[in-house]
Order: sequence, then structure tokens, then C-alpha cells
Amino acid sequence: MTPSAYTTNEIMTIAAARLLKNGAVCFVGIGLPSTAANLARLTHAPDIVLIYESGPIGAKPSILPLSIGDGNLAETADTVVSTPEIFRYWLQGGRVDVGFLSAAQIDRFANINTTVIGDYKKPGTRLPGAGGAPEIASCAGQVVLVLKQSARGFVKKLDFVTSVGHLDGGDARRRLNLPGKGPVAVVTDLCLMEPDPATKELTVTQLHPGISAEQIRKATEWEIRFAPELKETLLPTKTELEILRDLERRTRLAHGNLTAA
Amino acid sequence: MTPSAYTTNEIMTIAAARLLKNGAVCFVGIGLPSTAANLARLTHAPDIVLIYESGPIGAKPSILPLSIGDGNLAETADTVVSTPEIFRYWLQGGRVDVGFLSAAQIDRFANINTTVIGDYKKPGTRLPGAGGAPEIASCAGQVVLVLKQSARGFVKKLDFVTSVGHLDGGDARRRLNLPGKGPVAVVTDLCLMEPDPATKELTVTQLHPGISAEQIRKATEWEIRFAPELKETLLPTKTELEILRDLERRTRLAHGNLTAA
Amino acid sequence: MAEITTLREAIAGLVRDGDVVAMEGFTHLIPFAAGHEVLRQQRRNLTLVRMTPDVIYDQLIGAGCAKKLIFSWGGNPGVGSLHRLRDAVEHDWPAPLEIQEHGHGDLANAYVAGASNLPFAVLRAYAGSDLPKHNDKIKFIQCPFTGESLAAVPSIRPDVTVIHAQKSDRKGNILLWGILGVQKEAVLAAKRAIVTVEEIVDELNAWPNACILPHWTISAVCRVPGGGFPSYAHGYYERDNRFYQAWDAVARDRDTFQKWIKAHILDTDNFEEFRQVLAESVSQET
Amino acid sequence: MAEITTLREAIAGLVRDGDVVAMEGFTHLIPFAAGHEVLRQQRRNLTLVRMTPDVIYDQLIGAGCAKKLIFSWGGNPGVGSLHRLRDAVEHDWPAPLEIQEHGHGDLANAYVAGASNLPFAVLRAYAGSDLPKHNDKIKFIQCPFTGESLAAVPSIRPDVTVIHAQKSDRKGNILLWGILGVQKEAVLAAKRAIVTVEEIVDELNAWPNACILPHWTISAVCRVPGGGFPSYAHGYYERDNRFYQAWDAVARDRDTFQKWIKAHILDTDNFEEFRQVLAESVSQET
Repeated sequence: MTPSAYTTNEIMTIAAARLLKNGAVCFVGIGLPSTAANLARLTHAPDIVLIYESGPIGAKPSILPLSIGDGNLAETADTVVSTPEIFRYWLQGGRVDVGFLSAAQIDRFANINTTVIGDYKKPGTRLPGAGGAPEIASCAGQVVLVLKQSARGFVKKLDFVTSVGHLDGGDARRRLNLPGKGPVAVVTDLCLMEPDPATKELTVTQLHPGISAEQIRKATEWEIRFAPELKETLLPTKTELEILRDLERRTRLAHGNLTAA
Repeated sequence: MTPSAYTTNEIMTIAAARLLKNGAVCFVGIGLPSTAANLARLTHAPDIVLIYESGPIGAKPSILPLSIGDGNLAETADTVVSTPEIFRYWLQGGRVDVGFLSAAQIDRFANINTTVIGDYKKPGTRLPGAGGAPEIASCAGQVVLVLKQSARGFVKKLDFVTSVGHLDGGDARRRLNLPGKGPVAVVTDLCLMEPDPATKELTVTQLHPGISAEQIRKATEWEIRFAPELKETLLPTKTELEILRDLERRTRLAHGNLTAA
Repeated sequence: MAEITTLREAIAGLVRDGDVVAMEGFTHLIPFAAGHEVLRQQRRNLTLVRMTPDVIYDQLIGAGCAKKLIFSWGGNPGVGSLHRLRDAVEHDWPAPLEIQEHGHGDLANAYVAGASNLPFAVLRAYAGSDLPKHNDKIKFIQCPFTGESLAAVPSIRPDVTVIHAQKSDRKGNILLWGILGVQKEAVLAAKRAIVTVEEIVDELNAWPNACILPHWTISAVCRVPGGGFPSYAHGYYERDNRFYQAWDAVARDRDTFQKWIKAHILDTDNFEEFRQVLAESVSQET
Repeated sequence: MAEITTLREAIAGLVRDGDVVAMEGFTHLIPFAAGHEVLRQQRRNLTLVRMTPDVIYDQLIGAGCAKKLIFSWGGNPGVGSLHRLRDAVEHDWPAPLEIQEHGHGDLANAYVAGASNLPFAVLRAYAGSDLPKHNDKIKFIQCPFTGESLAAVPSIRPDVTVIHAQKSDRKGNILLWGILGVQKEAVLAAKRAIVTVEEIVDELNAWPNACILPHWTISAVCRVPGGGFPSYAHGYYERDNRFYQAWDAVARDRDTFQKWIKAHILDTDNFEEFRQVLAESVSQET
């Protein structure tokens, strides 16, 4: 397999999927996180437990959900509970190992903005808002973020902190008594970043094949740090690509050529 | 029908049942309240809604439950919810019109004790305790109490206030911001008492047939007040007695000659 | 006590100008028919509450029914922005829209507190988030036992909650299943409740511990088959994803939006007629 | 992750001296077999938590397993007193028993808070009641929005929760139905959970929104048919009211009680043998 044989979206999704351990309980956001989590379930992690904020626990969707409450999630779940119960007993209750999120903007400490670009009162662009992210960011055992990398998205300073990553770094989460560990990885279409163990600043630890450090610097507004020894992301396997493409094909067919945003 | 044609227990139960309006949502304690509520349902109040603290909503038991969570309650209910939900959404939520309770001890303001006779730390008799009564006494729209009358049960001063009636009378409930109106009637084997509209002190307003004021005085430790114009409880009708006896007969058969305490 | 009536009468009698109105349904069972009827009857100055405003609130906001929105995620699921919501927030069109913004867990807890007749809910959230800076309804309190700091939010107590469900019996007992969202809590938190249902049956034949709202918690029950369209009703019909995608183009332009609302809602008599007009306009496009 | 094992091993491995143990079941599905096994293995210094102590805790208290009881209603339902509980409270026999006493709504909320990983629960109760005078775990707090006074109680977080349920599948996913009580909350509030079940099946075939505890919330699942006896298991067997009535005479006298416990529990190997010995002693009496 050569870098040209897959898209940047595909390697992002595959690299994210690989981070999920079999058996992990994942609280899954819609879109990229849901695609990656289901890819994990269909490849190396058949016993992964997918929880969606609308209420399904143990969902095993045959096609990717377009919205967070698709019927297919309910039909394939071990059970479906109310939305309050999902947030109270399951997420806040500490039953979720991994919160799997996307974001519009992220900063060097993996804090995220999904609320507004510009001033809150006089917004340039009004984004959808928090959804379940503030509670996931607080309470999930750990958080994995997946989003495309660009200088507009990876910014020096967030216009709005919707959901916390590592705040201003160091032991800030512990000082605020946040139950979960916060972001442990950010997967983009270019690379994988992990927080520095001490400072918690995001550090590129792994490049996707064919990607240069320069490409990553250009797609990051702040001066991004790189680990001394950079790994390279393993190429997508034939199986990974086949299963991902098959999943997306089934989804397109079922949703009438719509794709999950 | 003459006074000798029914027992004092029967007229107590029948007088209590008559207080329940058709369609009322009743939160029902086990024992006497449950018997009276089901008698109401089987006579003049077919659309009464019975809620038991174990979870059944709209129970229509064919026999009297021996415990608060008998299977027959679940089988005949419109639905069964969890015990936390019963207390949170239904009772505290303000959906209950009438809380129907019994008690070991009661005082002149219809405060009740189901905790201990004697000192709390060195109990003479340890009683079962609060159960759902404190929350019912606080939150039900109104409360009806049903218990046998005796000087040991109707006391000057409670050894322990488990659940509040009208506290020290007057507008005490309003001052404490209690959601429900509190006790509106106490039905005994001798009479019916209602709180004075102003002082909230229990006042005998209705005597059961053949019962004298003197009998009631003897069975009350405090100096009990009587309304200026005392009514007499209507004699049990043939239908009321037949239905009550039939219900208790079915219950005895089903429970192997046990009776609800 | 539930009255079984027409949707027009239910909205006319139970939804008033200036009300706090919650229309709930988490992707599933969104009460579109009822929302349209509110729009058709041109209610004004509503405070709209909904975790996920969705296309239904985009329509009401664009049509000028709302003065305030309480929400936690305002997008067109699987498509993108709610353009009418954005236009109201970004450009005050057709009128300024006050927003009160929360997280999902927060709003879900706030409905629970409302259903529980508590004045506030407690949750673990918002430490470090900017949301409390822009929403004075989010405060922090201390646990009286451990001293821990926790977020507190006021309960939601709508004047009227509107939901769509699968079934009612002839007394007005409601059965719903599948993705339950916060519908039960939203109904129990409200002063009045309107439920549209796919069908009214003799017997619910509900399974053990089914999600049932007894008739005495409901003000009005209205039979509106397909009343959740373009969302879905588990066991009845699927989500119309094409409608959601097509909405993007309709809502993007003020003029296009206004014409659509006039032709499809204001000029139709009821949801059935809306479906007919919509079917005609869709067939013309293709 | 649920291990499917024997009850003896589950109790041996998961219930330790000094633990806070919740055995729940509201009349229905009371985990008698598991309670007996705790008694048989002679655990000591337990803090027992249960809304309705029932005969199961009367046995454990009388046998000297408990140092503390957290409860809200301690009677023999439909019969009268729990004599062993009373003897412990009134006469410190067989040992002093510390009691921490609540109302049902309070304890139910405290389990909910535990399952929700909150340090405390808020409820409307206890204004004017003497319970807070004798229980320093009941406090009052003010609503930060309205200033109203509300009761606050600490959450319950058992070391181990023990319940009985109808079914498990071979992975250990648990299905229960009928009177649900606080079992789900008690399991989710606990560090460890043991579930005895009537049967283990290939497929749960659960209905929509069924009450399910996924296998990854459970430490051990044990097949113990009849394990709820003398309480009942909806769909399997009814409550044995005669046992509850007969218990009154057994428990009334210390000596009778001790002989009963020795013959029926300490000298039997497991719940099946207990049932045999009980059947023999009952048939001798009649």
C-alpha cells in the first residue's frame, strides 16, 4: 500500500480507530469519532462498547448514523436508556473509558471550541455549541480527539473554551478536581499528537506516511512541538481500508448518498 | 344495617375509602391505607390511580398486597418504574393528590411517629422507621391518615416526629415551605377528625354510629376537641361491606390465611 | 387529564404567546406537526427550550415566533448549520434572539430537576469552561459533606411541553419506545403537555417497565400519523435524511425560507396538507 | 467484566470483612441465597445498607455479621417486627449495632447520587422531622437560585452491591423486570457487584428499553435458581408468605434463632441444601 492508495481522511480515521482497545467503553460523538469507533469495532475491537448520548448502550450499527439518535443505533444496542440516564449514570457515573470527540477549534492544551468564532455577543460564525462535550471532557476516563488539521482549527488562543482539555497545562485538571484524565491523543489527517507527560502541551509523536514536519507546522497556528523520536503511522492495511470503505458504501446507500458531517 | 353488623375495623376502612375521590392519584401505604384505597377503587372510585412506593403506577390488585412490592401490584399496574423515579418524579414531582398513611403514634397536629417509643438512643420499642412517610408527608397534595384510636397511639407529645403533619399548628407548614397541604383527615375506628382551619388542631367532626364522645376522649391522651355540630358516619352499605369482605376473603385465600399487617 | 382532540385545538388552547415551550425528541420522535401548528397559528415571544433545536426550531425562529432560545446543540444533524438560528444570533433577523446556552448533560439534568420539583440540578461539569461566563444560570456550589465544587443549574419548568409518541390508548395513556431522549422528563417538568401520536389504540399491550406517560399527566392527545416527519418514529417510519439535507438550501436564504414557510405551512391547513404540498414541490424539483 | 462463577467463590472473593455492603431488592428479587452465603462464610464488621432490611438482614444482624445498618424501613413486611434487628438496637445483642436512619426517598436519592458519581443528593424532605437530629448525614442546603432550603444527603457508594435478577446471558449481561426497586442504582453506585440469577440463557431477547445491566458493570454472575426465596422472582415463583410469617417465631427467641441459623445455614453447604433442610423442618412441623 502506498500513501496515494488511501485518502488523508481514511488514514485519520484508521489511526484513530487503532487507539481504541477491545472491550473499552466509548462515548462516541457523531461524525469522525463515530466512524473511527465503528471501524475499530469491525476490525480489532469487536467487544468495544459504543455509547451514544441519545441513549443507546452497546450500539452495533450496521451503517454509520447520520445523527446522534438514528434508529439503527437503538435497534442494535444492548439497551436504550433515557438521555438523562446516559449523562448521569453512565458518563458522569464514571462508566466511560474513552470519550471520542471532534472539534472546530483546538489549542495547544487540547481545550476545544465548538461554540463561536469571534466574539460571543457579536459572533463572526456561530457554531452548533456544546452538545455533550463539556461533560464528556470532564468525566470520561480519557478523551481522544479526531479532527482535520489546519491553522484555522489549531489556534494559539481559542475564541471560546467550550470543553476543557488540559486548561493551561501541567496538573491543572487535578487542581480543578476533574474526574477524567482529559485528552490523551489528538488524531488529525497529518499526524498523531499526545500531551507532554509533564506540561500537557500537545506534541507530535507520530507522522502519517509521507507527511512532513513542515506540513504540520503550516497547519498549526502555534509553534507546535515534536517528539525527539518521531514514529510513522503504520500504513492502512488492506483489511482496514476494505472494511472502512465498505462501511461508508453501505452508509451512502442507506442514507441516499448523504454522508455524516 | 346496625352497628353490630360490621366490625370497627370495617367502618374505619369504609369511612377512609369514602374520602378518596374518583380519579385521584393516591400514594398508598401498606396495610389499612392500601385496603381502604382498594375498597374505594372497587366501589365509588374506579378511576382512582394507586401508586405504591415500590414502583407500580396505576396498580389494580385483585388481592390486597401483603408487602409493598407484591407481584400482583406490578402485574396489574399501567407501568412499573424504579423506586427512585417514584420518589423523584411522581411524589416529589407533585403528581400525587393524596398520600394515604398509617402510623404508630400521632399528636394533636397530626404529626406522626413510626420510629421509636421511648428514647431514640435507648429505645423502649424500636418501630420499623420512616419508610416513605417523611417524603409523603412533605410532598403529597394532601394526606389522609388511618389508624386505630387509643390513648397510647393518640398522644400529648410524640416520642419522635418521623413525618410532619401540621407541626405546631397554624401556618407552620407554609412557613417551612412544605409543598403539600398536610393531613386533611384522620380516620379511626371511632371517628373522623379534621384539622381546625385556623389552628390545624385535630377536631372530631364525625362519629361512627354508636360511638360516644366519651369513648373518643378515653382513647386520646390529649384533651381532644369536638366540632360544635358533630355528624354521624353513614352506616356501611351492603355493597361496601360485601366488596370489602370479598376482597379480604380473596386475600386470605391467596396469602394462605395471612393478613396484611 | 388527557383530552383527545385535534392538533389545531390543542395548540390553540394550550400554547400561548410568551410561553416557555419545550418541544423535545432526540433525533427520534421530533414533534414537527405540532411545531408547524404553533408556527401556523403564529405564536409570538416564545421562549423555546430544546437540547437540540434541529430544523423544527430553525423554522420557528426564522418565522419570528421566538424571543429566546435555551439549548445545548444547535445544528442540522448530519448536514451542518441551522441557518435561521445563525441569522437570528449573528444578524438579529427576523428579530434579536436571546440565547441561554448549556451542555447536554446540564439540560438533561435541568429537566430531571424540573420533573422532580427541585429548583436546581447538580452536576460535574463546566470547571474551566467559558460557558458559565456567558450564562449566569450556571453557578457553582459546594458539597456540604466533602466540600467539592459542583455545577448547579436551575431546573427547567416549561409552561407547555410538546412531544410526539408512537401510541396512545383511548384514555390518553402514552407509550413510547426506542430512543427516549428527555421526553418523559420534559412532560413531567411542564405545567401543560401536548402529545401527538402515530395511532390511538384500544390496548397499549405494553411490555414490563415500558416508558408510559399516564393520561393524567397529559393535557391533550392528538392523533397525527407521520407527525414526527422528517424525523422518525421507531416502528413506523425512518428519518427522511433528504429533507434534512434539502433544508440547508431552503434555510440559507431569507427569501427562499419565507416563501417555503408561506407555501408549506402558513398556506396549508394542517400537517396532512403540508405533506401533500411538500410532495408536490419535491416532485417538481426532481 | 462479569465472571460467571459459583456463589461461594463470588462471595469469598468479593465480600470482605468491614465492607459496606448493599443487598437490594424491594420485596421482589431479594438476594437471599447471596445473603446466606455471606452469613455462611461468617463475614464480620459489615456496614449493611438496604432500604428495607427485611428478613435477610435480620438473619445477618442476628448472626453477628454487622456493625452498622443504614436503612429506611426495618420491618417484616406484612408480619411485624424484625426481632433480631430490634434485639440488636434495643439490647445490643449479639453486639451493638450502629444505625444510620433515613427515609425511603432519601435513600433512593442517595443511591442515584452514588450511581451518578455525585457526593450528595438533594431532596424535599425532613423539614420539621426529628430524623436530622439523630442523623448528622442529613443536612440542609440553600438553592443558589431561589434561596429555598432543601435536604442534602451523602451519596451511597457501597464496596459491594449484591442483587438477584431473573436472567443473564453467557457474557453476564443482566435482565430484570417487574418491581425494579433501586437495584440498578445500587449496582452502578458500587465498586463491585455480584448478581445471582434464576437462569443463564443464550439470548436475553429483551424488549425495548428493558432494564439491563451490561456485563462490564458486574463483577460476578452466579446461577442460583430460586435464589430470591422466600421473596419472589417475577415470572418464576411467588413470594413465600408462610416463610415470612414463620420467621416471626424463629427470630423472636435468641436460642431458637441461633439453632435455626446453625441448622439451616451454617451447617448447610449451599442454598440448595438450605432449601432441602428447610423443607424437612417445615414438613416435620406440620
